[in-house]
Amino acid sequence: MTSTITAGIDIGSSAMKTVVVRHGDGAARPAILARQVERLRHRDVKALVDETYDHTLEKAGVRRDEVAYVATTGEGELVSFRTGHFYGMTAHGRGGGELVPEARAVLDIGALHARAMVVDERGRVLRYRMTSQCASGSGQFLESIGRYLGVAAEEIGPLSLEAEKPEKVSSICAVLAETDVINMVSRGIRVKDILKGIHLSMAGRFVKLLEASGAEGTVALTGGLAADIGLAAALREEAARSKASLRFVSRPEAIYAGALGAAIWAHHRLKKLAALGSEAPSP
Amino acid sequence: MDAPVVGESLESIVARAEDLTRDVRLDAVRAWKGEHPGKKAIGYLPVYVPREIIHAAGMLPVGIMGGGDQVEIVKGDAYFQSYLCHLPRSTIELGLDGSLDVLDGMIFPSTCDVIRNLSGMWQMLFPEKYVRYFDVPQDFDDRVGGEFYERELRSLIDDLAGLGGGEKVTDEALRRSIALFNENRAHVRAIYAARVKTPWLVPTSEVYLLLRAGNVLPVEEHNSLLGQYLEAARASARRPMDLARVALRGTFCEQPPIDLVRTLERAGCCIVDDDWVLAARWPKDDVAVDGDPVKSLVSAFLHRSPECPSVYLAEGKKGEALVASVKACGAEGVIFAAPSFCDPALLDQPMTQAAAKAAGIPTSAFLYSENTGQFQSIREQAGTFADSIKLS
Amino acid sequence: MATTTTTVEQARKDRSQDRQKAMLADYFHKLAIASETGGQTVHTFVPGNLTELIRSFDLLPVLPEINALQSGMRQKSGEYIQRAEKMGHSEDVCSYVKCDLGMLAGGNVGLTGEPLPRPDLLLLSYTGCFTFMKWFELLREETSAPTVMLHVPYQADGRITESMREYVVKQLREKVIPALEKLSGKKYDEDRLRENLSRSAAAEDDLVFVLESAKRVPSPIDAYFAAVYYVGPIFSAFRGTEDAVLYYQELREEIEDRIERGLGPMTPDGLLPEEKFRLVVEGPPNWTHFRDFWRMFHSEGAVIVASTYTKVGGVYDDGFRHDASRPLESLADYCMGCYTNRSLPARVEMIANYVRDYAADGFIVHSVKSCNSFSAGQLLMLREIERRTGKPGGFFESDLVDPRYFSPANVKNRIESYLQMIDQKRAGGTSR
Amino acid sequence: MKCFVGIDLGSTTTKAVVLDEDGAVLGRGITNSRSNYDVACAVAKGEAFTNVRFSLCSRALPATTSLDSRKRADLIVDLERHFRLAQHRAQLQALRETVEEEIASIEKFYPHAPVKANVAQILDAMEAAAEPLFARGTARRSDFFRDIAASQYHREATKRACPEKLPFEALMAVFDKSILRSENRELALPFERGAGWAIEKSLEAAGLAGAPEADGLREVLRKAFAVEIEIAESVGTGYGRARLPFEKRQIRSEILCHGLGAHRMFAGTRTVLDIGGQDTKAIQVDENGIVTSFQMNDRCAAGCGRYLGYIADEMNLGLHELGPLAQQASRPVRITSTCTVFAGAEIRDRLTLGQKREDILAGLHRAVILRAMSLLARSGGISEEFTFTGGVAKNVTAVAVLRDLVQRNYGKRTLNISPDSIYTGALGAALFALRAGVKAREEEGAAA
Repeated sequence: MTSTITAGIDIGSSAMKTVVVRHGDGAARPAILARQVERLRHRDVKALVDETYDHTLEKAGVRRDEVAYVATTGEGELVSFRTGHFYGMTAHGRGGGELVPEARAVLDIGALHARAMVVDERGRVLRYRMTSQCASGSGQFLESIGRYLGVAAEEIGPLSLEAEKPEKVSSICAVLAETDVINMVSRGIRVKDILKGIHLSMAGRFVKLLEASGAEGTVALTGGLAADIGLAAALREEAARSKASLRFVSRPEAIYAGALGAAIWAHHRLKKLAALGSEAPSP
Repeated sequence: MDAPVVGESLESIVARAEDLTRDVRLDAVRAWKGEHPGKKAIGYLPVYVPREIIHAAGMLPVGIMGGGDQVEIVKGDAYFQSYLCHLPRSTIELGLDGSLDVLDGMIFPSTCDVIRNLSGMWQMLFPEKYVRYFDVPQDFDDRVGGEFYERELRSLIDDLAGLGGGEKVTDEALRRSIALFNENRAHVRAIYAARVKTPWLVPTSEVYLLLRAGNVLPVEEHNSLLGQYLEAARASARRPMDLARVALRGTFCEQPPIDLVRTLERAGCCIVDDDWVLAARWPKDDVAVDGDPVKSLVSAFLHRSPECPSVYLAEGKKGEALVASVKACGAEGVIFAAPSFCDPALLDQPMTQAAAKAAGIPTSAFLYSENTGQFQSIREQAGTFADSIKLS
Repeated sequence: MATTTTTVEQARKDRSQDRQKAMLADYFHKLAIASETGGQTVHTFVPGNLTELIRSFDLLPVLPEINALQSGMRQKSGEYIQRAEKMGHSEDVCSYVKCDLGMLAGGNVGLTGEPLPRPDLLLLSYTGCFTFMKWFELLREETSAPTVMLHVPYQADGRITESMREYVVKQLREKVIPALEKLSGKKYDEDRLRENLSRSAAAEDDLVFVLESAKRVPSPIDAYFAAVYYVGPIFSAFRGTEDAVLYYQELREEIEDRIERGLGPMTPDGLLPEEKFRLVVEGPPNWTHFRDFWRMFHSEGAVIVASTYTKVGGVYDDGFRHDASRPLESLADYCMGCYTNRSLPARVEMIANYVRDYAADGFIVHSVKSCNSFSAGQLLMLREIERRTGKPGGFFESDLVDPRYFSPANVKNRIESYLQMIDQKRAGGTSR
Repeated sequence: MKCFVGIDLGSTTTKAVVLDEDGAVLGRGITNSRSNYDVACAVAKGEAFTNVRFSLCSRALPATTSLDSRKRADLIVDLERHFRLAQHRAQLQALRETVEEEIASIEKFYPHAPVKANVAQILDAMEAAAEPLFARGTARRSDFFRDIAASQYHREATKRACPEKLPFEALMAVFDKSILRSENRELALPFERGAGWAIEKSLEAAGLAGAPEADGLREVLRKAFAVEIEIAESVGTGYGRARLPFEKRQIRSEILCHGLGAHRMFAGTRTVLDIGGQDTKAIQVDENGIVTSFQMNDRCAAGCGRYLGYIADEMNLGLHELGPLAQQASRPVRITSTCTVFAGAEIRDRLTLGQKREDILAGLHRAVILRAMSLLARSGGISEEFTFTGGVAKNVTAVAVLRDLVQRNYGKRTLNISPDSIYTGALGAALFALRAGVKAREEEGAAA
């Protein structure tokens, strides 16, 4: 049986994710052969892209020339060898739908933006809402606060779960919010309560986004913060508080959703192009 | 049949339109005054301004729509808090740096609280200039709002005559002017019709520039520019493209930067209907040239103005007009692009959006300001919107 | 000693306050049971409200602005606004509107805990603020209540022209009155209107006395924070009623008594011991942190001696009174005379005069994000007034009822700096 | 000796200035702010007193005739850099100890990665890099241990990291977790390992170790370090002033302090611009340094000093390096958004559009100054003379843009910038402290 291999590369503002996918023909679900995430944090992205791509192919046991289509999303321009590009929400909607088939809504929580999408059964975006231009309550904000509090990214979730009296951050501007947090510490508020407070105010915004976009039922979490169990808990609390019928599901692959979605749309495009009699420009 | 003889090349026409759009320092107006010694030029802000009357007074009506993305705000921000829209700060900037000195007066129509207050600021900052806050009625009854509006128009006529360099507007002169602006609106309607039928021949970004050019051009010249453009565009060899057809709303006052319009096109959206440069596009059809011309203008305003967030909707539901025009132009979706902090546009949005939703029309929304320089997230949103329409 | 005066003071003060409380409680109850008692309500706005006319048809005025600000004081607005934003409203727009719509969506429960009635008529008296128009368009979509527009022209050149007056009166005659007749099933009775108007004038006289008492040094009242309560009845549903007349008589007596005993203003923390600063304030207060905001001033001994916010529901200290002899004309003039319907030069003039007439040490512009009608141009006003009066102006930003836009630390920092500046200026010499 | 202390607790740095009884500046100290305000306060004060010691040293030296002025200056420079080196090593040691306590909590997330071994090597590398860092005439990227350590560590971590086997974020997590705690530790730097050691080293460096006058010098220097310093009065200001361990009467608004401080530095000052970490202030003062009007940025901190901090961080540059780099711009880009948190995204966005780093930087600097210009206009414009204070006043590009815009909008103006401009607020506070002290003494006098 013939199969097609595509790659998806999602370059966000704080990390790049790469997946290599095999698509069987017919109904068979696409299979992830290998995946890799790398934090950018001041590293030379262009170099990192090549290094990581090759490393991922190696893990997948695939040669560059076996990949039929390299699809990018996010800052795709940084990938010199890309075949085509898909817009962020198009990719995340598809990826989220793939990871959580019963989901009709996707919440992508990236470093700078959160996007709430309502998708159809094919993971096509029907409606969406994006956070506004001020970045407080963004993943970036949480990351730098974590750094400020001397808490490693991995610890944020577990710590937040232990909170007893969460302290909410009122400030709208992320910079001032940071100062609020510093003040809290100096007032002796415990780190876990601060983190939970930030999680809650973020979750509040996100639930608002989801409701505004008309999302209902199962919501697939995607993006870098999907794995943050503290945020997930806060989302459930906030959803309950505003009586929203939302169920949040986060898969371990959630952070790859954008890359995965791109890789899957890539397969879709390949079939289209084949039908048109033309073929994809070889990567 | 033979291709029509094209006067100027499409490129040069569009290039000229872009220059005129970017002419925020009003060089074109200075040139016009040079050629017409002693004549006066009157600036006006969006939306409902009777350009016919200014023209009939022998003056040049000049559309002032802020400084776009070209004016660096140094003093303007000193007059406006960060939570106010951008158009007034760039307008003040241009006023303070002398760019608007060429204007002999400014008309501030009652579009919103910000433009209303701007008229008072202008009175304080430029005491030597003619400043007119032009109240338009929110009562659309000929005997009530109509009579008030007629008195407003006639007092404007007197003001202009009093300015010197202007002539007391005669009915004859006003009829001539009305005819010229009827022609202008006819050209615009023709271009929009062509856009609906063959969008690829008349790209959104070009039409936008052509309309903006009218802000600083005498109507006679603008008419011929529009005529030439449509002819040249029709004759062009542009090939059809697979784009999502969308209608754009929210741009009735603070205008989007041209790069934003191009971003939307690049992201796969073809804008077949919009509400920008509205001052040049109301009333929706010809103003009667027979009878009392002032009364004709009155009834045209009362009954034939396009719906826009700054006029009260006397009856019917908000958004019906939107749905109707979406159907008329065959748009597949609506993008609500409101200027940040624009109360009228943003407060209208939930109503019009609901109407669209009820009619099964997909919608998308984002904020911009006239000097937006970062299009990344707008591109993402517009692109996703286009994708979702095309993949359906 | 001080404590006893304070308690005595409390006792005296409470009379007018209790009356106002009772008036409100009674009225909101009336509204709550309106549907059963067959009472009909007319929703309208504070600036340019036509209470005398509405009441002459035995209809009940409802003022969404008042509900919004009370939601703010009751710490409910945050939740309401969030709800409205979920319904698709932008973070950028007026928080009064969002607060009201959010409240409506959440069962429309008013300050007494009883539900407010849905509107039988939306009287869109559109004075000094375009957002009012949007507000009722939105309410109309929500409630599909009949709507009547009263377009009030703007005093762009600082005066009311005959054309403007004619336009408003004509709308009253041909649009508003017929709508009220239709709703109430009663004929328009001009004599009843005249009676209401003369009661208004009486109350207005006493209100002006109270506000102008702040010209005394030290001032017996706070003409902003406390005066917000003083103007309550006359700004809301009570203008032209007997209750209002009595309330203002009583209030006037209390103030006269304070003057006699040389007492300063009352604050939530008791009698103000010493008047250190006299200030004029432009702009509405913040409602979500109203008391903290007040405390930031009175804890430093700062007294507000005049304010423009207490003129949004009508300017009376320039001599205007509702006039029974020309009922509709004086209603028209009232509508067009409200503070936010005046041009910026006129507003500058007014504040500069306050600074002079009330012997103020300076003035403060409290600029709220929500209200463009107030805020657009305030920075130019600030400079113009500084230039004219030579007194320092302070500029603080927050919002009406959106708690997210009031950062106490921030505002306190500015107020402190501002007062320390005035203080240092007065102490001038001490620095070398 | 009696002295008067002013402390300016800002959102990014904390500054201290020490005055003697005649109001002469004895010493200045600065440190990066941290969540523990008392520590920040103590460190800044400590730095200032160290600085006092060095000035006492140089005052004391002339007593020994054998050294000419240049030699004396060199000796003080050597003394100071050796002392800094000793300090730096102590801080590295503190970091090492903290890492040992924290590393387990990170390692457990990366069971198969040799985190501990590599972190140890990284720290060794940093240790090795310490001496050259403080060699004569080397320019340091920052004066703060946190910044120096962060960039060294990041460089080493990037070298060592490789996908799967040794995740980059694992190494960084260890640093993030340890640096702040180590900063807040009491530094164990006894005289013998600190000042004492520095004195010996500087004598060696000056080739005087064995010389006959060595003992005399030792004596003088050790005495200077031993002088008893008594704080007669202190005043606090700055963002965190409310949290300073002071009573209300000892606290002044930063507006007043910057006004007075600027007046002290340049008596002709009438307009002051201060660009601080999270707020920008435009202040008008009279001939006595009394504030007559002021404006501060609204509740959004866009375009404040912190903005440049984020940008430096984003581009992995030192704050000091931004200005010079931007100076090389050929065609500055126009930047409209000054939202700090989005700055990073905007930079990446523009870099991918192929715009040059220096051109973007120039645009960012211009955006910051433009916001300041509007505040200045709000506060009543720019009068003769004009003084620019705060950390950003050290940035050559910011200053150049400011000069240009001032010239074009207000005409010819004298622009004052003190090399110590960052201490303006603290200086103002110290002057208030001095006044309070004087007043107190007068009252005592009156009482007696």
